[in-house]
Amino acid sequence: MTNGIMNGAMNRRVLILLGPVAGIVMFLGVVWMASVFVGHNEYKEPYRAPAATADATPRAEGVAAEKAAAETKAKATPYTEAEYRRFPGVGSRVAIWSVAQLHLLFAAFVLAVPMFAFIIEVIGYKTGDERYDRLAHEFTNLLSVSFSLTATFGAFLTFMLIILYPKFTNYLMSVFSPTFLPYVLLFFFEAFFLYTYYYGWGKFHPLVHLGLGLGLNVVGTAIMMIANAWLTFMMSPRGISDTGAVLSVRDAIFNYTWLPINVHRFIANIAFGGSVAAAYAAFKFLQAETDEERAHYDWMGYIGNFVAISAFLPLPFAGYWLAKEIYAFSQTLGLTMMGGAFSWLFIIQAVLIGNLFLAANYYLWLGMGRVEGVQPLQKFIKYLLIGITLCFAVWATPRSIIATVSEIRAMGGSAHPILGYLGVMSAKNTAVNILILTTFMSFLLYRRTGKVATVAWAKIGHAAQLAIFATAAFIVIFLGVYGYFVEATVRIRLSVPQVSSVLMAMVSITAIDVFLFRGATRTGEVRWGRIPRISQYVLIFIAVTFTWLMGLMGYVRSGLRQHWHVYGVVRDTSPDAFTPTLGFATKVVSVTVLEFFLLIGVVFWIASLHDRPDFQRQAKTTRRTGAHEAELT
Amino acid sequence: MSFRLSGPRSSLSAYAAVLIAVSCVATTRSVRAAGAQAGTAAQLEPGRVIYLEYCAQCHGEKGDGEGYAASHLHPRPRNFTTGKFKIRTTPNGALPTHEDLVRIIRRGMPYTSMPAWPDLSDQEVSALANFITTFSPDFSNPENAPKPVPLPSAPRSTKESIDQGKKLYEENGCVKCHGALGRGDGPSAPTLVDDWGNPIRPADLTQRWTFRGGSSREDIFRTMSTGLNGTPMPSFLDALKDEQRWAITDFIDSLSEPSGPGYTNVVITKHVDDPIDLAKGTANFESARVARLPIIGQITEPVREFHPPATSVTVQAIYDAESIALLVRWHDMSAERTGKNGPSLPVPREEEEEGAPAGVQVGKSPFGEEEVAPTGAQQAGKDPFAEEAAAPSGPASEFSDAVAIQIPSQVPTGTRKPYFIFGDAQNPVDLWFFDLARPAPLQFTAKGSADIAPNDTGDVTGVASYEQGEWSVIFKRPLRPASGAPFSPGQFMPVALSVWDGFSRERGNRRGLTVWYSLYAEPENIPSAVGPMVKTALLILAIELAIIGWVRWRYASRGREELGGARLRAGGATAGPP
Amino acid sequence: MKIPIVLAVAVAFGLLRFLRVKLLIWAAAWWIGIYILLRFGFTAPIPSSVITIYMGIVSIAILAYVSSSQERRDEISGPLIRFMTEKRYTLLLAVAVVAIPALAAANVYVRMNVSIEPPLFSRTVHPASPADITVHDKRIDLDAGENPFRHLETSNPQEFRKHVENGRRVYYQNCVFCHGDTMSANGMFVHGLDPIPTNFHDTIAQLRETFLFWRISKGGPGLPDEGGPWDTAMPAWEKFLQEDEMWDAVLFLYDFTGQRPRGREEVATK
Amino acid sequence: MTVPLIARIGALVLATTAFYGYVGQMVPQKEVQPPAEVVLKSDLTTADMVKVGREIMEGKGLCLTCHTIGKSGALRFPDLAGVDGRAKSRVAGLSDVEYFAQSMYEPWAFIVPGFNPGMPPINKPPVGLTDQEILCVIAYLQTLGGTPTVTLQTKHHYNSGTTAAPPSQGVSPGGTQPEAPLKGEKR
Repeated sequence: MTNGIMNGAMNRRVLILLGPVAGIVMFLGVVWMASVFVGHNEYKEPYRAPAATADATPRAEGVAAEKAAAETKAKATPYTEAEYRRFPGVGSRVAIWSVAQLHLLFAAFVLAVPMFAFIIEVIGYKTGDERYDRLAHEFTNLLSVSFSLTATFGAFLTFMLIILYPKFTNYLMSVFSPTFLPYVLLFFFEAFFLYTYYYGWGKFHPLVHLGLGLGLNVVGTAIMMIANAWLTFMMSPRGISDTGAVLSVRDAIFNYTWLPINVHRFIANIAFGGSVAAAYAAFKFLQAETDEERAHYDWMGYIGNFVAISAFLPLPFAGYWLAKEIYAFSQTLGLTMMGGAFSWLFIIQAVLIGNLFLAANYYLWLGMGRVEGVQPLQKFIKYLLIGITLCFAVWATPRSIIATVSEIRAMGGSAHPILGYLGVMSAKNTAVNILILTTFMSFLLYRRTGKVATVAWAKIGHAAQLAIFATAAFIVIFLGVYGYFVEATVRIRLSVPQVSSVLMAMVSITAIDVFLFRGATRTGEVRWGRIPRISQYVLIFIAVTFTWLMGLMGYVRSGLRQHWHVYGVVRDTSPDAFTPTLGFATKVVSVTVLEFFLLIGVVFWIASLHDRPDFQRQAKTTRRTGAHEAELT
Repeated sequence: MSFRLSGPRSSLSAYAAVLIAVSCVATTRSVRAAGAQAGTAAQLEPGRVIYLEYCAQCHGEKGDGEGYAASHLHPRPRNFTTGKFKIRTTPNGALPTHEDLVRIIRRGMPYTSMPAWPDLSDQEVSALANFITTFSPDFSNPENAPKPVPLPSAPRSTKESIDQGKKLYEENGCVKCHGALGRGDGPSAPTLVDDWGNPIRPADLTQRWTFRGGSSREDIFRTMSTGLNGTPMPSFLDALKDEQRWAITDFIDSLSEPSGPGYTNVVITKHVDDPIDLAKGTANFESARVARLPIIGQITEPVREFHPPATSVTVQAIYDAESIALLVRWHDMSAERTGKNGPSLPVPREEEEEGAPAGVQVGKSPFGEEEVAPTGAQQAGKDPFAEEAAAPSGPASEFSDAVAIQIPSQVPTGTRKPYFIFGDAQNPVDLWFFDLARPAPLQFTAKGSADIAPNDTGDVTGVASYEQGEWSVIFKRPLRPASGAPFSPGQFMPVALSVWDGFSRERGNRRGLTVWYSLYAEPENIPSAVGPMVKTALLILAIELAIIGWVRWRYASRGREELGGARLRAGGATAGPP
Repeated sequence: MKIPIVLAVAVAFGLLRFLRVKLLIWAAAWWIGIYILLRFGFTAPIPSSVITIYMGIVSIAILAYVSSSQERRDEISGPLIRFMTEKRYTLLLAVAVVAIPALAAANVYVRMNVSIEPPLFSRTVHPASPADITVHDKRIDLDAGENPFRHLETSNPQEFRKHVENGRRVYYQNCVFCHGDTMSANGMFVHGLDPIPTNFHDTIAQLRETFLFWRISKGGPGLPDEGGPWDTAMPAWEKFLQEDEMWDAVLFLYDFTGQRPRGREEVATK
Repeated sequence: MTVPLIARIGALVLATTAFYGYVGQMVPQKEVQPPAEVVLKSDLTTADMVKVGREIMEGKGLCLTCHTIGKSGALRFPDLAGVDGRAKSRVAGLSDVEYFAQSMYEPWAFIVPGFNPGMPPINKPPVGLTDQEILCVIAYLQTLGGTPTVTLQTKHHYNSGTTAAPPSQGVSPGGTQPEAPLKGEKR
């Protein structure tokens, strides 16, 4: 019977029947999912919150009298300063958390974009290539709206702090009182530079304009460094007495983690800004209607992603430095981070970073499609992928494994004889170094698609490159294995030769490459825009992952303080003083990231209201490239 | 073994194969029997080396069963000089074949101190089997060359054969020793002694996994056919026909849980709506799951017990609004309801440490356990240890049976539990002790074996009954007593048990016990799986339909020829040069 | 590693390459192959939580590979689309549409009905020993100490054999019931012990004799706090044995298993 | 396009964040509460103090974050197993109680040879134990290798009100500045 229906001409009718059913079911499913999600997100009242006391209902005749009594009492009550106030619904912690995170994300974007806009403009000025100048201008296009959003969220955050944590905010302001006026002043300069830089595009002498860009960057970085002083002070206070009295504002600013946080944020901002700009380009690519547009935005996405990944590669090392300073400030804090409540957070981080590397490589592989004659290189993808997968797996191997009783019994103890070796620092350091090396190789492979080296020593050159790569990989792995046989103090130091061999390899291979492909014959042209559409979704994915990673790292940095406002000095006595579960934290981060992308969508939209980019008028001069739509995504 | 391989589906060819195999075994054996004894010292040397390395500590360097450990072992290690071997394929009283020896070395004897030796190579085991035969002069006599009895392959076990087996079991006197339900509690069971006068117990047929010769149907059939040399277990080779022996085998096979002992590590306590009523006895526990826990000997504190008669207990637990109740059951050859027992009573020290001298006189166990009660002819063994008042008159025992449940006095917070043998100084345990000669249980608090004090608040009540070789003891206590650890739903509480068998003169430290297991109070309401299942299925279905609908919507109308063809490649391929 | 399984999977992968199968089958086969390798290929099985992580990574990687070029994407999506749109597959499709949610529901059921397992406490296999212990009122330095009879091995082998033999007696009168005749934790009471006793073949070569002496004399009750679990049945033998007997037993353990104790100089000292 | 671009991108962003949120649910979930304020009764016996001291060391005192009890090999901080035996003779002129008190109130006053300074003063935040709590910790430390003798009434240099400097021997980097131990930890 079913056969009859299926095979008959009723197929269409069945489909029509199934459609509404599927629709209803899907709607119900979505409602259910949403309710589950919201239900799980319900803010958990911490146990120290005072239980509401339910008194007996006052008798009717007594109500008026009681009300009057309450009024007189209220009149007689002297004013006391509130220590904490509750934010309705989600509670103060989550409110502050998400507002601060949003402020931070926009600020990161606003700080990063001028940086590479400036650099790209410099390149454009030096090479005289118009394309770079236009690209820089388009990056800047995103700035003004983001800037005002950053300022709005900054004000929002300030008010929230004053409302919800009045006492603590007051304390922080008293400690840092000399820094606030310069901060506001710098904001003026920032606005000045930003608007002159943006609106003055093409209206000044290029060098003057570049000077404005430099000023914008310097002022922006200074703003960030001042704000960093406040928050690093909360984590690693200095320059105050045990009771919190200020001894030296200078020390309070130059505390243990201030400099590493500056550097870490500086690099991370570039990576983040690059990825968001790439996502913007991807969005425009997908919207594009002409080949010219596609070519342009493909190129823009590529540059943005290139900036992001290049900045991302040194980030782990900046992170090590920060962690080292945290340990130096307080062992307790360091151990809480790596061994205590937050140790599992780094497994989540491993998943994120593994995804980032994989996606970045994947984008490069897809990018080979831009060039004709790539088939010979396609076969390497498999091996690169295997390398990345293995490193990813090693990095995501938890140190303390979750297992059931029977599994542990089968394993013969809670430490697995093989996995136990993969969960420790030696293995993870090795994995991340190999990941970086592999990504670099992917990039190199991408670079040489469609090119054939013609220099006389081509063979030797290739062999040398391969040899350097193999040597670096060998050194990294050898030191990783060697780490198991030496004491911890020696082991920590091993990461330095590992990193330096990777860096050496990258530099020397690039150097060879430059000479190797000097005057190379091209077997296929690079056709910007001729890339599968799916690659643009990968760029968006990378941006989301970066954002989420920043959210997570923001959580660990501030969550580390646990029940302290200022670590070891000002104690958090609010009901929010507990450290929430990682599951709850990741939910908050997810929601914040969604909010950010909603808002950044608005930014993109506003940016698109602007006239069509200038290059439209000069399109005739550019080489016509492009691709038809790929239907499959 | 060839006959083990043939399954119930065996046909003529299998039969033939068995016959050939058996005859082969017989011929090779006879050849070897003649050859082995003539073997030179050099040929026997490898076996001797292995024997001294692995076997001599129990079986003795001279093969007389008097190694270092012998005094602690029960059943005693085989004395190879007598030429008596329990597990054979040869007639009762005859010597075993070489293969019999090899098999028993390889497989060991379950629930005794004879382990399996899976790691020795075939040559090593064979050499060992050859060497063992040098201890007894019987092997060198060619007339004794063993001739295996025919052991036909197994017919299919049916309900009829089991019923027939049950009848034969009752008719042929099995009941006398093994008991009506096969629990090893027959009327003559307490009087049994082996050929050396040591008391011996009939097998508990409901625990197939403890059979010394193996637990398969073929093993049972072989034991039925050839008997166990040196024990009261006779051979039924001549008395019963093959089919009849197979029928009894099927019956015995049906007595045990088919899946084996199924030891667990958690006792799940079910919530019951009706109040627990001790008068209802075991009927209270119908809904509760049965947890079987292995019993091991208390082999640490003096006086030690190396072979407790009970090999396992089963526990069921329930709780109602106010109380928790545990039902403990175990098999006991005979109920000792007179005399006295207690967790801290001094124990007669009648063995031990230095290893009993060889040639122990009949009537007194060299290692103290399995002492036959005064009903038998072994009065000699009784009095020297009785510092208590003499037992009541009649067929009374001096030591009563007893059982104890042990839980920590406080719910453990961290990972630290009290030491499993009656706790330790820092971490006391509560004992719910039931001397089965008394009507009700008592409570003790113990801080180690040497520090046990009565602490009876009257909280713990209980009833006990003995039926057909099985004790059923119920303990009941409030969930949240005035003193002692409370039970709460959803929590795990460590629990351990001890069982004393008065017949074996167990008391105080000499007992069988378990290590810590967990008692889990299952919450009253367990969420149903139906809701989540339906939700998941619907969600997946929705996603599926969405994908299929989308794919069809996109591709179905465009004609088949395009599918997977040019249309799909549209992406990059069509983007040619301008 | 379980060599046969690893080999079988490797052969299967080789076969895949040799047969030049379709990409869809190739991807599925690799996924399954890696799963089998992770799940069954190790002698000490990997916990399912870790397998989930690994398989997630493998899934992403395979997805990335099959979609990394237009040809591969077509090759993999073509059959799937045909399966979903062509009429001759409709019945199969209907079956799949019903079967997959049913499987998912069954999975939910199985997950909700996992057997209850008691909480597990992490176990330190060889907890660090204290610097010294007191046995029978005698202080024994575990860091610098040595087995008082070990030196006889070279100076007086006959006497040494006597001590080993005495250790053999001690072992078979006290330890064999749990640790077993072959010292591989196969004693007659092993089925009733949790955690199972130490297998002396495994790790004693990494340990010093004083460490074994500490474990024997102080047993489970003498474990340091991080050295759980506390269910261990190992008694503190100092209550029942003489010091010499314990040292002899240690000698015998090494002698029987053919291992050498770790020397003092090999232990990292601060 | 068949599905609006915005919807596609939205779905991608949603799916990605949901995936990471899901990963976050898969790891062990543990909520860390701030240490509860314990009110010590004034009539605690020494045995009770040992128990309390042990709890403090595991919990509020954060001692076991760095120190180990019964561990050898490469250590970051001194192991505490059998510490009482060493405490009695570690610094000449200090009893074990005084030595323990000094190492908690002024941890930089004496550094065990072979280790780096790194311990914060325990009577000050972030740990901030009270004098009574520190006595309990001392009681527990005494059980490691000795027998506890202190009571809540025990007086030592730091709670007796005397102001004379403790006999400080061995390494003393930083004198009395509170941030000295923090500095000293940098390596």
